[in-house]
Amino acid sequence: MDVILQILYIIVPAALIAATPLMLTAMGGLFSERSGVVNIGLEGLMIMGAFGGIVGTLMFESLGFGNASPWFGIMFAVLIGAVFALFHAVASISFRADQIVSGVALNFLALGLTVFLVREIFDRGQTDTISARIFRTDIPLLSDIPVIGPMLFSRVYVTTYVALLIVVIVWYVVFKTPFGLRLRSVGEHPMAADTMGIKVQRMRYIGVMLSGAFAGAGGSVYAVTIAGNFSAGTIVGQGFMALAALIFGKWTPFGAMGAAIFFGFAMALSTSAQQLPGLQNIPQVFFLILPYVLTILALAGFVGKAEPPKALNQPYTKGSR
Amino acid sequence: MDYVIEMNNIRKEFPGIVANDNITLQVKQGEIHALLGENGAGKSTLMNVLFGLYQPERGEIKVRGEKVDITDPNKANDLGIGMVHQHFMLVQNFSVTENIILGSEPTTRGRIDLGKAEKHVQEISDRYGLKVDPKAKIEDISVGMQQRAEILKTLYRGAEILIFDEPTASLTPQEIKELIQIMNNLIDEGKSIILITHKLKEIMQVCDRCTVIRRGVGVGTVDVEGATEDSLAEMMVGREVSFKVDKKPAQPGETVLSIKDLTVEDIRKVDVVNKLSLDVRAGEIMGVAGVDGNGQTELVEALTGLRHSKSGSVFVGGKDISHYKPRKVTETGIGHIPQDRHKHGLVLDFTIGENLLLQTYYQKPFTKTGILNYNLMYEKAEELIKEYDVRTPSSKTMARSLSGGNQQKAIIAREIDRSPELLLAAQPTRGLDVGAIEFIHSKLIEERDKGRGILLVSLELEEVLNVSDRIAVIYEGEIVEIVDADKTNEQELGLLMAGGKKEEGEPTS
Amino acid sequence: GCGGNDEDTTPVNENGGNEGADNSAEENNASENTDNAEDNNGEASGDAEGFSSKMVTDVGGVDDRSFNESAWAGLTQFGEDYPEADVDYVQSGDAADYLPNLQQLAREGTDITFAIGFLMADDVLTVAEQNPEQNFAIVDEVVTDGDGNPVDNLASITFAEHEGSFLVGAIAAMHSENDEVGFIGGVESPLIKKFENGFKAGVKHVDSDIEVAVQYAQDFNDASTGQNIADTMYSNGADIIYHAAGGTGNGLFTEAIDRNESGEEVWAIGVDQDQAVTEGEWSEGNVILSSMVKRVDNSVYNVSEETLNGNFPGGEVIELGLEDDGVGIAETQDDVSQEALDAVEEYEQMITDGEIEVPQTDEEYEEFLSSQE
Amino acid sequence: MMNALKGKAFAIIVPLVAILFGFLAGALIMLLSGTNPITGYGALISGIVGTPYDFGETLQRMTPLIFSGLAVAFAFRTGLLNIGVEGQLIVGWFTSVYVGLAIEAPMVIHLPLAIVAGAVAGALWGFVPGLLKARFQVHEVIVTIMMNYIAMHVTNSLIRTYLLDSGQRTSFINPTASLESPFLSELTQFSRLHWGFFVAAAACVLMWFILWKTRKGFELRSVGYNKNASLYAGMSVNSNIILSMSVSGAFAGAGGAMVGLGTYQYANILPSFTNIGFDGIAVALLGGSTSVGIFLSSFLFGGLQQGANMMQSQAGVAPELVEIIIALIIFFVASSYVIRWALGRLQSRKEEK
Ligand SMILES: Nc1ncnc2c1ncn2[C@@H]1O[C@H](COP(=O)(O)OP(=O)(O)OP(=O)(O)O)[C@@H](O)[C@H]1O
Ligand SMILES: Nc1ncnc2c1ncn2[C@@H]1O[C@H](COP(=O)(O)OP(=O)(O)OP(=O)(O)O)[C@@H](O)[C@H]1O
Ligand SMILES: [Mg+2]
Ligand SMILES: [Mg+2]
Repeated sequence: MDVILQILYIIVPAALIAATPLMLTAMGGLFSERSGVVNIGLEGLMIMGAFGGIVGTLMFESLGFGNASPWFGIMFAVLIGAVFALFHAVASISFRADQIVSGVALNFLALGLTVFLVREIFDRGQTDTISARIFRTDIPLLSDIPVIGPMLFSRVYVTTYVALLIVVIVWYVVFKTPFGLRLRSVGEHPMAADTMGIKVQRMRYIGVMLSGAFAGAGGSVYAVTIAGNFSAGTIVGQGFMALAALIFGKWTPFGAMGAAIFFGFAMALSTSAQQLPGLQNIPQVFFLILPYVLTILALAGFVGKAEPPKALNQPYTKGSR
Repeated sequence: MDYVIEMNNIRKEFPGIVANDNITLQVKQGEIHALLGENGAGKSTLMNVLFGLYQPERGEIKVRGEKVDITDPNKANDLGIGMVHQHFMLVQNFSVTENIILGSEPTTRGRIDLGKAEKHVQEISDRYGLKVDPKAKIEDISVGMQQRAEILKTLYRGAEILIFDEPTASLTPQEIKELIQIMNNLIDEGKSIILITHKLKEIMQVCDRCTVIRRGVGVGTVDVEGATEDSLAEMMVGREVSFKVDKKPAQPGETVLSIKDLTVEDIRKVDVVNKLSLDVRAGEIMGVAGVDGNGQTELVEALTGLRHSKSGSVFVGGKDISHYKPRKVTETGIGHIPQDRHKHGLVLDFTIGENLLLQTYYQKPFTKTGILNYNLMYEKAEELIKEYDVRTPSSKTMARSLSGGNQQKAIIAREIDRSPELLLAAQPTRGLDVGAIEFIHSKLIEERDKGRGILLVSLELEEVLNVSDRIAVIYEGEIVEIVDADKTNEQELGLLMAGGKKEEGEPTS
Repeated sequence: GCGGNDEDTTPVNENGGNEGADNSAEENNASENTDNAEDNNGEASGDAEGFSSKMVTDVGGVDDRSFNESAWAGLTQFGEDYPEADVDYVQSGDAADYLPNLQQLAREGTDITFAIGFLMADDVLTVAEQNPEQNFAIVDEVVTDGDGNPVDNLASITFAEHEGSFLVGAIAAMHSENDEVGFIGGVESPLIKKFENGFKAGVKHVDSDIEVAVQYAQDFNDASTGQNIADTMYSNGADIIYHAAGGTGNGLFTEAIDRNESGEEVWAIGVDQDQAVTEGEWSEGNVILSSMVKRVDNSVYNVSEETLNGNFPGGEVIELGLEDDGVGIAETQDDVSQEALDAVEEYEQMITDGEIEVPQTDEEYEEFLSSQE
Repeated sequence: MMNALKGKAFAIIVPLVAILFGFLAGALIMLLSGTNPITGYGALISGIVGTPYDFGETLQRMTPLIFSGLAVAFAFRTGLLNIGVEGQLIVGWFTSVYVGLAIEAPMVIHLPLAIVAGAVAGALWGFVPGLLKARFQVHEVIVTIMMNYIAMHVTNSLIRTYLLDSGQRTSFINPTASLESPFLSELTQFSRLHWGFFVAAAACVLMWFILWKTRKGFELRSVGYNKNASLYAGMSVNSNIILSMSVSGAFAGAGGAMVGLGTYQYANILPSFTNIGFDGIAVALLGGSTSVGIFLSSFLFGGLQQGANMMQSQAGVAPELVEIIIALIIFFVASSYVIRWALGRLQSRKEEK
């Protein structure tokens, strides 16, 4: 029993840590896809975010912001992400580009551009390491609760809780406010929205830019909490995992959150389990593929069909049917 | 006389086509003004201009005598113009209320106040007699209720001038009757209505004046009082149109389709076809009349293998086909004109040629050892195009770019040409203009006379009455009565369709 | 630092785009002649005029804070000491670039081309065989021709990473309070195995009761997994973790910093370079106890110089160990106890003298353990 | 018809204009970062076609890109987004090399067998997401992403445990399974150009043939456009989905075989993805999912990647710039609507005069 608890005390916080960037990014994907724009460019947006997060943090550090620097860095990344997402928005909304193509291009562009800029700024392939960081903390009072305290509230990053809070806010905004209703209507039936006086293109721009902002947050949180610096290898695949979480979660905030935590849990389990007595003789490859196999099994077993927004991947032209 | 709406010399072009050319439309306060024209004449376009969805290239619009520039639907809303579109503009997975309030949501502290909105919707709906369930999801309600939700959308925004673009095309007779009542209520409340419809009878019944357009050009405006259906039709088409379908009496032969105790579930696992039995004989047209939602769709889908039947049997040519897959069904000699031509009937991004062979491409001589001979395919397609008068630039034109009527003709060409013993026609003329309808009806009768059995499922009583030889009335998934077409009338059918009980507004859902 | 794209240190080929083509045409003629690599070696003889020494980097680039950077530092130094010599590098975008990049340098007529990283083993052999009149050297791998014979115009430079790792292992063992330490590897391979086995041997040599947790991330670029592994190891009681995992190691530092910030005392040990200079800083110090450095720079410098002087070690395998200062403990050792430093000195001597045979492979490690008892 | 003609001409002009814009944007970036674009592009071009060697390498790089592009396009035609080409390519690479190593046979048998083995392995890797999509409606995007990771870890582990020779790789395949061509190699000054290039060209023809000449191709395209109508027309939507993913995977797997049997002659432990599969998405979409388009766009991709090295060494342009240019070209091609519109405007203005 104790052993199991001990394991959970390691795995649960690790799962939450790994899930945080995915969760945030998936929220971004949600805004974009709910407005009817496929966003396979989440990976690129996360790359921009990670870049912005580190560069921003370094910049604020040098301006003397001290330990607040990473927070400003994240905000900087949010901005960068939103601005960068404009590429996707202009191409796929105004220029009616195929949204998948445009997203793929975004990924290429982000990687090329960030590394290019890093070279220009730092004269090398990676940035300096940030020294002001966001650290793990014990949440006062809550961490003293037996069993769940050590599991959920000790040695966690505040960013995780911010992210969880954001999920709730996103849910509220998307399902309870006029903005959310309009956003969803644009993703389901843009023509109907248009006849109701809703500016379809503008809503989609907002959706895509929000996706950039959130993916920027996701990437930067990863960078400032875990990686500590930025290079071409900082974000590899997390954006795709976030996209998977969004679909896995059936395009709902809590669903995506659950899926992200599920991924995080599976990954934490796969790395931690190898340190457990009795499991050391199992070939490592089984642990390495565990998260991915679990996901597939979960999808095939009990999640099944996911209904995307109806107008997803369809450029809107006034008057077309 | 002051007009609420004046559209003067409107011109609207689309790439390669002039949809509206110098059209003038003047609507008086408090009237129901009909807008009439063939498919593609430019009616919807003109109304979309009025509603701010399109910007005209030329011409001016006056609302209540004042020149206005309607740049977007919001502007139209502000001017009190509301539009019920030809294709419903409803978000399927939103509730009725959510659809209605979209764009002008009542809020309390930033949050949508759904409770308040629902109450408001209920109020308006009570006031005009538009029965809806404000909490229901659009995807769960009948077409009639969707229509009413559409109207509520405009009223919620305080529209004074309402545009109805073919509102009756997919309504049942009962629903149409209700809609007409609603329109009269609206007029009594001092509103003005522009009504687009292909059904001349409706125009005669409710409209005050009628403006006719032909191929984008205004033909003129007449008072309905002095006009007849024939005169309107002639004005619209430019030639005389016959409405009465010419047909000799049927000479029925052997039974080609025999349905026995068929039970079918819908997606919600409710039995919507209930131990239904029906025979169709060669050389007759069996009409199926019924209010939408009484199992017609599921019946046809079960017959064609698109849906599993739960129990019972379907015999065609002595074989029980109730568990056949679609391919096997068609090979048994069944043609199927599907109800939804865009969903089932056509691959819109295929050429018209490819679509014309969608059921036979795999057979010889088109396919030999897995290789498909496209040349042969297009040769065959050209033949069909000629024979069935499908108006298309070429057989390699995308199906998407054809007009609805021509798309439908292509489907009919394909299905009839396979020479099936049995033809299942589900609402074959929905939304088509009189010319196209005339053509399709005559084709169906021609096939009957060649000795084929035809099952015609339609929501339009007039069609069922005119084309069928016998009529089976379906109610709650059962055939409640089979009557001879020439021995019945709309009143009797209407009663039967309501289950023999007194008429009710809403079919139970 | 040693800025990669710095204009001064990166002489751009001034003759423009055609040079490559001209050269290769000449070379093709030349290659019809018999093998004259030996003559070529003699030719430079001290005068650096016209001498060129260049390298092809791995995907990390010349600023990877690891062996590529180190190699480039050596080459830059060489360029400074012999200003007439032409030094340059080409960076590989991915594994598919190795061969073309090596080819390109060869066709430019480079006197000695360094292939940095064992991943280029096959490609450098191919190019060396195609260009017998030029010299090549590969770092981190022993390359022989198909029959296992040495190639005359190809030198292999390897390092005794196991020896250096042994020393940091000993330090870790002496510093561990919990008698438990850890090792995080990148992608498992014979090379990284040398780090692991050397480290474990060092630990066990000091105290065979100390546990060593070992885990490979199977990724050189996954800081998240690195952090997770470190987290688990520290939580399970390890208090010092050594890594040979590239970017994945960043996660180790993150975790170590974090734990120190929250009052726990844990340590990390860096690799390849003196990582404490760039990483590991926290509010009250640095979590990096020390690092196991690999002097790729020295080796590149030396081989360049030897080639310049006509002594290219063609066909030789140069294994740089403790004794050649090829590997060792980083300068940053402020937090290492004097006792441990003394012991390290002693072990260094014993290894140099052959008294301790540091294991490289798993089998050797097993043997080593049994011989300890 | 006038419009049809215009359509054909536009189909060629539009991508060209897009590419031009991409390069112009690249030139701008070079200027901003202080490099002469003419020098930069001069180096790029000489890096692609400057010498037979460069040209050979460009074609060599094209080879697997063609396959991954075909793989993406094939699935795309059936309405599926196969992000798993990367994984399918990896298993194809591994399997073909395994067959190349483990079997002794004359070349006429061995080489085709090894290629087919790679294709089959890729097909299997595509079959799984296809099956899950058809059977459980699981979104193929997620499954293929997951399958990529599984492919990499499993093949790495298999190599590490059973096939490791030196360093990170298996031993070299038997010459009877090799696509290596001393002839082509010598022709191009020892580039790694191998017979696989012609296999790739043949694969382009094969895809075209399947899609546009066979019954199955008709069905696959039909399912891609409209599942309901295909069902109505008696096609089996599910089996077509599975088939499409499998064929797509087979193309990818064969691409892996080209890498394993042609370029490297071995398989190695991959420290990260090869990116050939992901590039395939761009290649396919840039090529409009047509065979000819894919062939041309993979030349562009392969060329840019090859030329990037020369740009770096001769003009001092960071290799990342090439990535940026590629991205911009994709953007412009994707946004061809605007280009089309602008060209249309230009043309009609001319006609008015
Ligand atoms: N979005 C569009 N783009 C291009 N052309 C269009 C568009 N919408 C309509 N058209 C053209 O305008 C003409 C008029 O179309 P419209 O929809 O107004 O016809 P309609 O009179 O409403 O027909 P129906 O009776 O079938 O509703 C069509 O023939 C078509 O050629
Ligand atoms: N978005 C569009 N883009 C281009 N052409 C269009 C568009 N929409 C309609 N058309 C054109 O409109 C013409 C008629 O279309 P329309 O849909 O009005 O026909 P219809 O008979 O009214 O069909 P339906 O019954 O479905 O309304 C066709 O020739 C078609 O080319
Ligand atoms: Mg119409
Ligand atoms: Mg219309």
